[in-house]
Amino acid sequence: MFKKVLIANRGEIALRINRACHELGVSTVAIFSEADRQSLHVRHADEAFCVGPGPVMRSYLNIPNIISAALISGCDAIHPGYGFLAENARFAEISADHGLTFIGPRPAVIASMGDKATAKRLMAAAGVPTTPGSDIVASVDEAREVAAKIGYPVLLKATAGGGGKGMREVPSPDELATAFATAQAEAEASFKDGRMYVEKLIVNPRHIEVQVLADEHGGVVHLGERDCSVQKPSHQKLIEEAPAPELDHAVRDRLHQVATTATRAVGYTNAGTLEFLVSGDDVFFMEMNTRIQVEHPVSELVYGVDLVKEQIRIAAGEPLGFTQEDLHPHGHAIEVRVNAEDADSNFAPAAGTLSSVVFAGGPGIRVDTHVYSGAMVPPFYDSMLAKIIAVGRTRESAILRMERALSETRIEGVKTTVDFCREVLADPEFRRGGIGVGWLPAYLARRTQAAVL
Amino acid sequence: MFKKVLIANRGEIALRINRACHELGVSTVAIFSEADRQSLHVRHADEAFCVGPGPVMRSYLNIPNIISAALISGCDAIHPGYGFLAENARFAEISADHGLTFIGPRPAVIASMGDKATAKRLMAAAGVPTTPGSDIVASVDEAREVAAKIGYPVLLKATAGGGGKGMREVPSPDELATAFATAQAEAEASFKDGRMYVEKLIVNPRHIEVQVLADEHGGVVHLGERDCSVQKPSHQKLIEEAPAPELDHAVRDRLHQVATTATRAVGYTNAGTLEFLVSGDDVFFMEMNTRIQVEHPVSELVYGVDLVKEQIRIAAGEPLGFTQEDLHPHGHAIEVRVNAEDADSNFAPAAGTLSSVVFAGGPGIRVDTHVYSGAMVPPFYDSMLAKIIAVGRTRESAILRMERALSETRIEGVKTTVDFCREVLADPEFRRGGIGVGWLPAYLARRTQAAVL
Amino acid sequence: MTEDLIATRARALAGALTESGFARLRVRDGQTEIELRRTPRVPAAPAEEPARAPERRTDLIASDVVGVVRLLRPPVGEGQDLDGDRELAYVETLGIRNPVRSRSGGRVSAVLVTDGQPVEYGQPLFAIERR
Amino acid sequence: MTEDLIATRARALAGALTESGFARLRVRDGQTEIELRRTPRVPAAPAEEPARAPERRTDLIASDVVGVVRLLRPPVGEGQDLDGDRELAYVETLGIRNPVRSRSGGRVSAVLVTDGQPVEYGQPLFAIERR
Repeated sequence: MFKKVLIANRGEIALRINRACHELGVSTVAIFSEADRQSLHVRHADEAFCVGPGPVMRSYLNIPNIISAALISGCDAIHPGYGFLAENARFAEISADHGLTFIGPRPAVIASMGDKATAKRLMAAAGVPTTPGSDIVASVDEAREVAAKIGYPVLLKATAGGGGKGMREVPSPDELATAFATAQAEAEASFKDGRMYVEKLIVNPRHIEVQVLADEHGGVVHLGERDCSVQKPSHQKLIEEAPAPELDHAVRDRLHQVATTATRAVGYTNAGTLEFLVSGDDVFFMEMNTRIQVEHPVSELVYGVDLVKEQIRIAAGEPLGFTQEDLHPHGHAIEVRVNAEDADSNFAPAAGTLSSVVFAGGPGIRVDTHVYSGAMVPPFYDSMLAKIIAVGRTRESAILRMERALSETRIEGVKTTVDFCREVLADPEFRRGGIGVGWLPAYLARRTQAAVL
Repeated sequence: MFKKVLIANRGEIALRINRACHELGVSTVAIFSEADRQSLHVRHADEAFCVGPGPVMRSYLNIPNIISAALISGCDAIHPGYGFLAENARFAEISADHGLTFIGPRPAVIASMGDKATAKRLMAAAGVPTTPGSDIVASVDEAREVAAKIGYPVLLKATAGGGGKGMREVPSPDELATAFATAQAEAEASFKDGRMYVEKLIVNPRHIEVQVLADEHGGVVHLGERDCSVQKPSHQKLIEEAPAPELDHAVRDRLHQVATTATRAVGYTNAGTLEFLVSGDDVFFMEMNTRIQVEHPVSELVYGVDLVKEQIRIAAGEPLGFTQEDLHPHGHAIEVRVNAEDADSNFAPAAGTLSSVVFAGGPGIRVDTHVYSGAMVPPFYDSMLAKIIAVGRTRESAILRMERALSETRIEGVKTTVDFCREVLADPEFRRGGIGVGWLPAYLARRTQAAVL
Repeated sequence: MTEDLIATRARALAGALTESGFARLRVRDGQTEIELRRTPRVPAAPAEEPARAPERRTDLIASDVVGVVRLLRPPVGEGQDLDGDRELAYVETLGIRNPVRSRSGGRVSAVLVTDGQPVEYGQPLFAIERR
Repeated sequence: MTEDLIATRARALAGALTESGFARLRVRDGQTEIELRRTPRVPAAPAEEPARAPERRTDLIASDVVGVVRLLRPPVGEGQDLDGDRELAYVETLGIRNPVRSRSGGRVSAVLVTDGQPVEYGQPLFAIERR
């Protein structure tokens, strides 16, 4: 096992990793920007280094300062968390070059999964169902041919894309040229890579993802699926749950089986997530995230496995302590993201001082947060303040528990998503379960209209 | 199910009951003293009534005001929590007389279990092993005869006693007369009942208790045992865990079997706890608590059952939703009581304003508390600020998790037991497990000596 | 000093000040000075007109039980003059009548409850202006 | 106002005050007045002698990388006079030497690090008293 791990992140996930390390008896080194000096992730780590000023380019993305901090403090491994450098193959390589174990998959795997067209080709080759479409198209004309073949509506995607950037929905041939030009320009600006591909647009699918763990000795297991279909118009997830409600058993089993097969096929190691679009009985591979995810706790609560500890054990070369047969899901878990955002104005992020913070507690409630009464919310970073996770024997009992927990949560000083999420949880359609990714945007549109009238 | 429940308590347990009610869709009415106006249990309830000034006799023990609040607000049931009126048979009767369901066993059962000599006689009759000794002794001479028969050391106990009051250890015949006189005087002063009985003193036993649930249709189950041997010299519990470590399987099974048999024999209903003294393979019934207990969460986490919800369902006449066969313990849970006390001066209680409160969170941690940054700790009540509960796959992982959680917990404004409990958790003897009730007092003595030298 | 240190201290001081009952509290050290002031509390004195407060001599007669208010027949009304300790109403708790008395004479400046209204402990029932 | 309301507001105000950089902030309403003052921060000025602070004209030269300090041979020492922008040391990060310069002239009033010492971003290395 490692002696000392540098946590190359901030906020709740830095704290989450710190907890896993301490419970494994591993010392920790935090990094922080000048804006995060007072943050809990700094307070709770064994050592901490300031690596730059508030803006991420100069601190949390400052590879030389981060690696230097790891070497100076005598770390033997780096945990990247999510976001920032988590899916940066070069950072993984540089870590290795300096004798630091990168807690994640091998750089080559990060790179191939990070390139969407390549990932899709590899997965298709492994027998994973993917959305009908093309590999890289050389020109708008080639894109037009492909679109005609698979039929409209289609989706134009930048192979380097992410977070909706470099992506365009094209309902009919007339819009193709403009869409292609703007998407490609966006991709070149954002990722310095304008290569585009075309795929069939699946209308209002469900976003269902499968959590996998793979050790370096051939051991591969899945920890079931998560339903992340409640997404903001920006495609950011807001509420996640496990298992996926109202999902046909055969589809569920296929997702699990496909995920483990694919994980083996691409020689994946450590924790990963395969994201799928599900439409009726059809399942299409979307992408594979080569890191721990924000919503990992819902799987932890249903399977009783500490995913971050497993990441660290796997990176340390240990074999998985369990097989698929040892894993049995119990109950239902749901997560709500408490963001410093104003749901009434397109989730505009807010910054400031949290004059008062009181979280819920009691049975079946887990809170992962880095904020406290008096904490500052800097303007430079992701607006998530906390994750509240509720577990119950059934989906209904988990939702009731979450409603109770949200009603107890009081955060003063900035607007948060707490009340909006209570509203969503109370919606009959959400309660029924099985909604698609188009549901929340439509809900918001209805809501705005209602407010206007 | 009930429409509205009055919660006749304060602090974390009032909040705990409020949570169970809301998760069952039942409205709640809080009561509070003038000293508790700002407490979370008031903020989170649907309605709240001030029932008196700070001192408990005039507020939380003020039966007319509490019943009146329940009637005025249209409640159909009362949950007494623990302490205060929880084991007051008369309060249970008065509630019934006013058409309010008392969430607990029948008044007659509360009364018979409340009288220790009676309880012991009933249990012995039901075949439960009890400490060798007498029923009520008429005089010091009769006490002397009994003591001679069972052999010294003996324990003198007031039948109405509790919390160590009216109790004396008698190592040899010479001390008997004085001990009898003082204990009896104490009992008369404290309980207006000087009746005494004698029993064999078990030296440094373990305190192990069994949680039971019994519905009103003959359904009885146990939820395993809890080890509560880490007790302050005042006999107050400080750290509890489930299951009991280093306990012989046969002894464990006997405890469970005896507990359910006894529960049936005395016609017990609702949630209850049978406390036993365990010495080697010997098991002796001590007393039965006819209420929910402070340490109930460790059983909840190991068995996945919400005990307070079950209390409410049972009182509403519902049958248990599960049998013994459906209940399977998973992992190990440990609870630490965070009290506003100074461990360095005999756990002297402290009051004041909590200038800053930051609790731990993350995987496997549950926090039950009514305090928050800026909350006042009134001088009138129990000094418990919070319960931190950690669950893990093994005892060791649960303890590591608890150590992590305590290291994250920061409470400023009053002294707390957090650091002292970290010290105890790190002790090799505690780590080994299976210590007796004499362990902590001896530990404290060694500690004070070390401090003096 | 960081803002949460300042606030933590201000909070502690505020507690101390309120408990002490003093009107003003100031702490200065190297980098920071914190000063808190409090004007004496006046029951029901509207914040806009604290000036008038000191002249007032109003007693609030509160309920010392939880129950239902029963006004007298005829009820004691606003503006009514009381010659000494008078019964004003009673609060019924579990069938027991708990009398509410004016304690001494004065003028009833406000009746704060209606007949049959549920009241909690310490809830003001009548305001009496003393002569 | 309850102490946690006061403290909550004092806390918010403290944040505002610190952010604003102003020295003094007072809020008064009906029952309460909250006043917060701040004397301008002076790097490394001991709290006992804030009076001396304003007269000082000291620049702190900080590291803008995370690395290991390498002093020059011979090292720049305390009391040494600098004629204009001079190299004072460098900080080594992953084998790269990042020079630390005095920016302009002055007197080295303090050397805050030793050779080979690890330093973080923004850590003061030298104090320079300007003429």
